Amino acid sequence: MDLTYTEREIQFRDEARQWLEANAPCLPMPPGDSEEGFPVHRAWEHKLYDARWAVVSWPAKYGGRDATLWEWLIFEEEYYRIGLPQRVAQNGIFLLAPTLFEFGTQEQKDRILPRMASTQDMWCQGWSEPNAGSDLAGISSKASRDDKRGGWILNGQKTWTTRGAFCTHLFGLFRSDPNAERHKGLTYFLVDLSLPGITVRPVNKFDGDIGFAEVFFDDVFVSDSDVLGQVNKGWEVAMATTGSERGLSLRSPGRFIAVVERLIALYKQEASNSGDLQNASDDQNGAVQNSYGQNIGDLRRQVADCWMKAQAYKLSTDQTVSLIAQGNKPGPESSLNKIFWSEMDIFLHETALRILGPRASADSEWMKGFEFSLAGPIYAGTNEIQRNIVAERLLGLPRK
Amino acid sequence: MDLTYTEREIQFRDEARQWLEANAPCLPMPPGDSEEGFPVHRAWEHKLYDARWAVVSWPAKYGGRDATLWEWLIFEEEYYRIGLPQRVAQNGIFLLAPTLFEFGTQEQKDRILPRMASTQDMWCQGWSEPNAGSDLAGISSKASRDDKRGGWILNGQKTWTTRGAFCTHLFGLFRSDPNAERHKGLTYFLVDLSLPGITVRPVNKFDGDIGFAEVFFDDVFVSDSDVLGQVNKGWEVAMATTGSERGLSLRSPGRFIAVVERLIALYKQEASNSGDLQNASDDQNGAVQNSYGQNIGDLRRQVADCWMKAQAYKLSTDQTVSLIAQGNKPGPESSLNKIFWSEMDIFLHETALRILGPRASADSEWMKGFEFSLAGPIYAGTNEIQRNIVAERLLGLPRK
Amino acid sequence: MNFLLTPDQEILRDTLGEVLGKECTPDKIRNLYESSHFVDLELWGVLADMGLFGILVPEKSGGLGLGCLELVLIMEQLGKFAFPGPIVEQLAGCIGYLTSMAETLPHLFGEFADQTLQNLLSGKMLASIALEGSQPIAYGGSADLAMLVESRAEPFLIEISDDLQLIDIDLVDRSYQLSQVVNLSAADIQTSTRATPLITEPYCDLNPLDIELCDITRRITFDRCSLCLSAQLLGLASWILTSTVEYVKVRKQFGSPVGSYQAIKHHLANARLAIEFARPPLYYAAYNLEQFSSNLASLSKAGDNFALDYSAYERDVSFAKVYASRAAGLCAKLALQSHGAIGYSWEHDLHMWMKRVWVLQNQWGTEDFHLDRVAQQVCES
Amino acid sequence: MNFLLTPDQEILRDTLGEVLGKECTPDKIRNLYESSHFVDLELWGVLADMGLFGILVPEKSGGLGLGCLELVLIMEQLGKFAFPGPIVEQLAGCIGYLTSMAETLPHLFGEFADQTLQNLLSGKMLASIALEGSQPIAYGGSADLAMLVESRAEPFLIEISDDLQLIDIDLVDRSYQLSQVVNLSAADIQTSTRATPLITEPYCDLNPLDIELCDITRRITFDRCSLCLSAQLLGLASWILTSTVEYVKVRKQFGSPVGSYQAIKHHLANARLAIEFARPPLYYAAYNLEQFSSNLASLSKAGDNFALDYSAYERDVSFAKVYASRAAGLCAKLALQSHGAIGYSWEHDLHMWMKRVWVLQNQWGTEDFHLDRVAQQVCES
Repeated sequence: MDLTYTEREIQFRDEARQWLEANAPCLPMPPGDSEEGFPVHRAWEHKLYDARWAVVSWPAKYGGRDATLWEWLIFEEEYYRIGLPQRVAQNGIFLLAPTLFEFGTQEQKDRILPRMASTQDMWCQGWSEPNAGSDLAGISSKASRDDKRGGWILNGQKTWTTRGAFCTHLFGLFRSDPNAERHKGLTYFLVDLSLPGITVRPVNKFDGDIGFAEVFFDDVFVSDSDVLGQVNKGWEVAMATTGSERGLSLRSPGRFIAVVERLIALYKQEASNSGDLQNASDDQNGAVQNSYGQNIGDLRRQVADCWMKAQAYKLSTDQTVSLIAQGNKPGPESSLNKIFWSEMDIFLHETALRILGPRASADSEWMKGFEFSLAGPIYAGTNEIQRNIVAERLLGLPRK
Repeated sequence: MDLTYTEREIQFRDEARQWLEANAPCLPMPPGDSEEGFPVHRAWEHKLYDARWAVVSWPAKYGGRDATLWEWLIFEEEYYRIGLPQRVAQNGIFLLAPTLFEFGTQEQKDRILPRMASTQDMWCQGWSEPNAGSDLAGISSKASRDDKRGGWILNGQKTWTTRGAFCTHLFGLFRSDPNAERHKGLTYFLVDLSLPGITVRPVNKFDGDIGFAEVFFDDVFVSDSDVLGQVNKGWEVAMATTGSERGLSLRSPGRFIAVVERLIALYKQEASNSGDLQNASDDQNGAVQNSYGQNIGDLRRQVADCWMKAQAYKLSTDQTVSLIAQGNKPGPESSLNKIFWSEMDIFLHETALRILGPRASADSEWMKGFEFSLAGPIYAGTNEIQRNIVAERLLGLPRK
Repeated sequence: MNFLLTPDQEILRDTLGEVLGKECTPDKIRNLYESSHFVDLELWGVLADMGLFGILVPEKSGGLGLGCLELVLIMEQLGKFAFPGPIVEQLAGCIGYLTSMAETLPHLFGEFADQTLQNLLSGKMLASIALEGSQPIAYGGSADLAMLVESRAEPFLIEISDDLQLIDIDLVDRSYQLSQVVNLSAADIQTSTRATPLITEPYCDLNPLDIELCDITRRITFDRCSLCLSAQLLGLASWILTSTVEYVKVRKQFGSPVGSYQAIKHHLANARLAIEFARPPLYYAAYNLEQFSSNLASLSKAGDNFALDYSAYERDVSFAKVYASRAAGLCAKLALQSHGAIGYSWEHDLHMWMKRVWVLQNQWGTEDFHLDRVAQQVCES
Repeated sequence: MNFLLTPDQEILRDTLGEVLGKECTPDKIRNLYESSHFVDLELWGVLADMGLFGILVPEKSGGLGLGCLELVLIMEQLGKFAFPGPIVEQLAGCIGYLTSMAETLPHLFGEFADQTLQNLLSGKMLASIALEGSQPIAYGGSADLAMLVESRAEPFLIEISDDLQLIDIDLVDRSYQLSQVVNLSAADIQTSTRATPLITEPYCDLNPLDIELCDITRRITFDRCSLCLSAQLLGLASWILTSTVEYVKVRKQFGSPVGSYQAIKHHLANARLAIEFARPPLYYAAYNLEQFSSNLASLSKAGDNFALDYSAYERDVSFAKVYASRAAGLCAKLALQSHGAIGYSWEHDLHMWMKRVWVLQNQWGTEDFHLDRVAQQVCES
């Protein structure tokens, strides 16, 4: 065990911090899931690319810096520390890219990765279908072989495609062997959304922003060069991707540490306001009330809990990264991670709303964050499914 | 709605309170689940009987006062208010008796009830078996017909029989039709534990007291007059009993209200001790610490939660009793009750232990209460089963 | 003792439920979400036609002559259908306050107050109420009138007109309106020409008993409104649970209805548990508050220390709000989880009910405010 | 950065685990439950033979020369097997304190202290420690010696003999001993002939830096012991979870293993979650505490404000204790529920592990004490 950063890592952090502080856009940015916000985010992420901060862990030839996982974590910490939002390119750079690196042909990598890193192509994920949510193996969208043209004809419907209304490309699973069942006979396709036969219908999230799309495929032709991995082995390829989604890459600790820092600042501000304003109204137990008649001090332990959660998540991630750095692959342990961060995220925002008191009902950044957090236990495999995975694969309990 | 007590009820309360205060035994009594404690409790409950307080809601001819359900609740409130413990006769008077009143012959009632009320006979419950816990229909103890002698031969084993080591009689289910499955073909028997062929093995609870027994039946003859209800209809008869167990009778609100009163007193005492002793050590947030360095004031809201839980349980019971008084029968709603009181009981004791700080580890009354409370979500149908019942029978969700 | 509703109370509740089931459809709420309005005047008229605005008003004054328990019953129904507009503020707030004043302090209740009461009863005027001038007013921007009933001060009626600058706070629930008065201080309001006192004598001239009674009438008004919020929250919770149960019966994953999985079963069993144990405290508090407030005039004559007694009623009101607020919050969370992605979409109705919960949880006292009122009574008295 | 254990650390941990698996069987704990003893001297000897009492002691002084992280690793194993006796107090408390004093304040560390250290290292003497004279001493009634290290006072070594009246507190865990000194006040102890100072100069003659160093050495001792408790709690938790998993795989109800039902699966998944997220904070705090304490001598020379810096280490120790305590408490509760009635019986081993959890949760600072230390750092600094 060695919990110190190297000189190189410290330098990397300094460089990242300086660049980000000098170049960050006006904050808060408009929501990345909205028609007016998406291009703003895309432009900002393009700026990141220009300075080689977009995909630090990628090889230099694709626009990265060959950064280690530790450096990536450091970058994420610095990125979120100054209040920057989640990346609109994340489904491409964090979900598709690792899969491409593992399963893609050289031609695919060369063609796709640089355009992805530079935000020229924006990728969305085509997993869910109306009857395949947590039960991903229930996919019924079809890919039929077209030998003449050397490719496949896609038909069917994808849904809950995050930012699908604004993206240019989609990666997803289609049933290529109609006789195979469940996990078998699926193929992983890379699809340009401007192809003939594709209809994208924007779907609003409950906060009103166009967060999703339904994507309809009506005899869409894709060539063999857009198959990722082997035909009929899409499940295995996809699992590598959902592994990264559930594990490390979507939710670096830096994001939650930044939320907790803001939360602590909010608490301190409220507590000191109460102290200033209401010295006279201290009740007999010495409790300090804020101007809404709540004993703000009673939230002290809950704020400490928030700090501990974020810290525990960071330390657990450090442990995981150490294992990966040694060559281990993330396994079903990533389900523990998914449960932890998603429930922590809700807890952090609930705590903030409690501190805000009656102002919590406003459509504030904290409320938006709370609404967003509620999706955490649902997407990328519901937490009910994740707990099944923990019980069955980590603890060895019998399947029903 | 009318939330006032009648003159008669107020008088009844006064009378009960005066008698109890004048006649209560030394408190705390030794545990009723121990060899030395059981006779002490039995003697006390006999004294209750002599003054006609043992079974207030029964008809006068069996030793009761024909009290209404409201009066019974009032009696329970007064009983627990002064710190008296749960009744060692409870499985007889609260579980078997209601079933006898509903299904027993006149001869059975006349023979059994007065001796039960007077503690001459002490009844225990023979439901569980080694392979039939929450799955009560898995019972395999057998009853074989003996036409010659006009009765049945019992064989098998019962387990987790509360206070079985000290009781004189057992009521329980045996499989009388070997070809019937699950809920069918069971018969409800009333068994004198001194009959030849019965072996009672005491089983210690984890607190060291002999709380349970295993009861072995080896060709035990019982006569037809000891069958309660119809042959092969034992399940229906038993369900009436477990209905009362889960519902109202075992857990009157008075018991929890008394616990909360003691809890609030404990909190106030600790808070005022801290205030007296440690005025100087108040930290900058105005928090009051007790002598163990804990901010005792931070438990204020939790104590309020305890009070609310007990109060909610009381009010919910009042609602249920009103329905019963109108002629309704308790239904699957009693599962809600079971979940609520059992989880409340744990919460109350956990709160007390938190207030006690390091002293919580002592084998105190609060710790004993905590240990006892942990059994609540297990017995009389685990809370997992109860939640299934709520989901399936109250909400109408599909069985798997 | 009898904790059951009377047949009349059940009929009142069920009749309203039937009317709302037909009239107050989710589309009506969705319309408000997608427009700049916050009040649906047709729906408002439906309630007025049923005479429900007069629920607390004696029959002799043109009302239904019912009490706080009936009020709570109808609020539960209104909550269930996410009924929009300042119904709590108009019925329990303004009309409730004026009715209490008329009963408790008839000698201070003059013609102007009576005229105001009549205007509000008809439902033709929309009114809101604030107990602190510095706080935002529910539906202030949609109301014609607002009452300002501050502690230890004259109660005022304020006409809301264009030159009174009200700014709406952007809320997560777009069918609910909270308006902040920006161009006037509380003191200004009281000296404004738009503001008329609701009592016939200056506050500074009142005798100590009348001051006490004014104060307690104000506290009762707060608590009555809090109970209405609790009732609405329980109504919302029960709609949410019912519609979730329907969904999980139908939605299949892994070959079985989602609702056949034990995890979902237990989520929804917990939701039901929270609702069932929140309702008795609500009815209990409403029943007792009615007893207290209707006896207030005679109590005050008998010289009882009613202000001290009242803190136990406050505690019970707060208890009801805490439990209703928690039950509704829990139902919202578990319902969303049980719905999966569909509940997260704008097109599905669930979010409108959830957001109403998130707003009502913080109106008329947050959960923590009420929890602290309970804690103070339980731990310190 | 590397958060992984070294191969040596893993070997140390696993070797001890194998030994304990053979030697420290549940029957040994059950024997203590059913006797009037609290220490199994044979087991005690096993640890001594492995040289583990010297884990914190430099090799040149006859120890293993390891640090706090290794200490925590062996404590986790000892916890897993519910190892009885004052191991924390002897290893981390007395020996740890003396070793720190020898390193940090060598000029105050005389022959008597050194002799004491040697006696304790061999394991032939059983020792406990108290940081406040008024508090009960773990295993005081079974120990030969006790150290009293009060704040701003001389540290003492006390011989425990018959005329020192110690009364055992009845604990829920009958294999654990807490003894209260009843016939002497703290002041009496210090003037008693049985008590010998552990430093070579009177406390009142020390210079300010030495006083600071004495104080921080005491704080480090407290925190090292707290970490040992956290480690034991995690060890207990993992034994409890493992044995529960084995049980629910086998036990059938309604025709299927209990462990195949989703409710039980989710209970045990939650238990695993709590354990997994409690372990990194423990190792992190132990690693950092070792860094701090081993640098203390040089820090103090450099004139750093080490006492101020130290509060962040305290916070991390408390964080580890809160998480370990919660994880163990949760595992105990869910394990009992998953076992059903069998777990509630004396004959089954589970209760001994549960009760050890309930005692250790409150030793070396309750959960609330530690939570407040975190809160103070997080919310007030």
